[in-house]
Amino acid sequence: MGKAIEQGSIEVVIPSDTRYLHMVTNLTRSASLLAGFPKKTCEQMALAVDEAVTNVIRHSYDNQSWHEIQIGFTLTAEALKIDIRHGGVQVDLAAVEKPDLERYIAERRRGGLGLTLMQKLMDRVEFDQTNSLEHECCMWKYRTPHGSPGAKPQPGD
Amino acid sequence: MGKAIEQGSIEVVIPSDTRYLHMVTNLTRSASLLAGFPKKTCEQMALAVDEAVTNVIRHSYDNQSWHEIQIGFTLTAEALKIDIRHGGVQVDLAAVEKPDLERYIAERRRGGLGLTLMQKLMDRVEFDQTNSLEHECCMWKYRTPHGSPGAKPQPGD
Amino acid sequence: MADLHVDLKTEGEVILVYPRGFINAHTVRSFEQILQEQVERKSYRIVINCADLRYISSAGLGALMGVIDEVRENQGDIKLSNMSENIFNIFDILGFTHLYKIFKEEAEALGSFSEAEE
Amino acid sequence: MADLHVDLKTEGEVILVYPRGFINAHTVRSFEQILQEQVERKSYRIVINCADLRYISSAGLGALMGVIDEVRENQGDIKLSNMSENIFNIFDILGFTHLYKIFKEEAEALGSFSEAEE
Ligand SMILES: Nc1ncnc2c1ncn2[C@@H]1O[C@H](COP(=O)(O)OP(=O)(O)O)[C@@H](O)[C@H]1O
Ligand SMILES: Nc1ncnc2c1ncn2[C@@H]1O[C@H](COP(=O)(O)OP(=O)(O)O)[C@@H](O)[C@H]1O
Repeated sequence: MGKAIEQGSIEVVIPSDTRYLHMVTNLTRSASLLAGFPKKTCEQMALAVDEAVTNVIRHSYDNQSWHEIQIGFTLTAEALKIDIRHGGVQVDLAAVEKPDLERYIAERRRGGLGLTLMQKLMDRVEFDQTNSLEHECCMWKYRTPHGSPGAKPQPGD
Repeated sequence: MGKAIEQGSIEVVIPSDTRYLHMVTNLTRSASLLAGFPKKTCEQMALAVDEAVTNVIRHSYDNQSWHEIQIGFTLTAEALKIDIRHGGVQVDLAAVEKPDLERYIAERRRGGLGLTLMQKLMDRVEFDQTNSLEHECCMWKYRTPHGSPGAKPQPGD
Repeated sequence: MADLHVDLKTEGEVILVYPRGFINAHTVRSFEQILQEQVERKSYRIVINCADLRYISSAGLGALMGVIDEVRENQGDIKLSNMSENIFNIFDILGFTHLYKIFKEEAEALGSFSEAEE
Repeated sequence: MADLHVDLKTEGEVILVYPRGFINAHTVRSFEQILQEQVERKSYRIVINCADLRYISSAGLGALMGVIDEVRENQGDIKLSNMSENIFNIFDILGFTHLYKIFKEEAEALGSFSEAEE
């Protein structure tokens, strides 16, 4: 009962509307708790997914709320992989400045924090750079050494 | 912002494993809150979905946890429709005794409460009786007169 | 994890059961077990304090139904207390409020056992 | 609904802002507006008490960044207090703990304004 899930996958499809963000963060938190990650790590994953979905709504779909966003959670013995798929404009990483927090702070820029947060909160973040009709952002959190339940208990567990 | 969603749909796919039940009830609660139903009604829908999914795991899939269950939430101006789809054995309503709570209580039966609860908690519950490979349980909650936000405020809102 | 922990306390001849968390088809086993254990050790006076019970599905109600007959056949009872509105609503919808005595406070549920004795 | 309510209080020359609930891209507008309004009415001494702030995404941090320059150019500041561990972690991860003064208690944040005056 108290045992974490070792393998499994969940799929969700939501409209590209920021009103669903809270539901998605809750779902992500539940899914990662189920996977046995420490609470703090689960909070971080929930925020990373919020940022990724917000970016898809804002930038890929230009705030049009009638498109679809698919979110997949795949759990393996090694990691929880979260992929966010959409049919809009894919992020062009080459065009996005490399996140440089010191400069960010020095320049007091207003946006540009989302990608930085995703990269800091997750162990690995990748965008597909193909030209297919469906685009994908994949994020991974490894069970070890970053989030192994038991191995490295976090405060607030 | 505080405005409820009038139309939209969400799809979720989960393994047929009771470990996902809590996540599904949370998701249902979030989705129905988003739809603007009163809190009490949202609690009831969460429980109805729990019961429906539990039945699919237990009876349709005979407690085998490696199958898939799809849950769809479709919101229209009139109702929130929740459908639970699976590829297992469909409930044979003819074979199931009509829920008779008085007799139930008199006989102190142990099971048999799930379907009764679903029917009491939702406005309408239907099972497809076709022989297709995919089976479906559909449940509706109407916005009026049962759950219209504002029209009939419930205690605990 | 959305789990269930069940604590126990003895108060005279009465067993106090404190389910904390969520009872659904996944977590019900431990709740069921605790109830069965009381029956096995012939503790038929049971109060279930629901103050920290946040959720119950039909699986949990089935666990109660599974022992209530034996409990009552032995001059015992299962009484419930401290229910949240949500939990009470579920009992109410199923007519279980007629089947079980439900008290506002644990002390009242406890007291009802000694009254019955007199 | 998972929403945000922002309350305001005036304490001498300081505006106390109480965001209650969740700040994400959906709810951020009202938080942003309140901050903008303070700047427009030249209230540059702001304390944000985060006791009831349960969640903040980069949208909320962007709202802070949107006014901090004008606030500081006018000898004011935005100070934060009563952060939960989760909220603090997000500020910390982004290095925002160096950019904003964060206090444990509201009173300390308030006090820091009068000290600065002396
Ligand atoms: N899903 C996406 N699709 C297209 N472009 C994106 C996407 N995500 C991010 N971008 C681009 O990367 C930039 C930086 O993104 P981010 O760090 O999230 O900050 P912000 O969204 O606040 O500008 C965005 O301004 C946008 O140009
Ligand atoms: N999804 C389902 N697939 C097949 N049979 C079902 C399904 N749901 C319910 N049933 C049948 O209906 C009966 C009554 O169901 P229910 O009221 O949920 O009680 P319980 O599951 O506790 O027996 C079950 O025992 C089962 O035989």
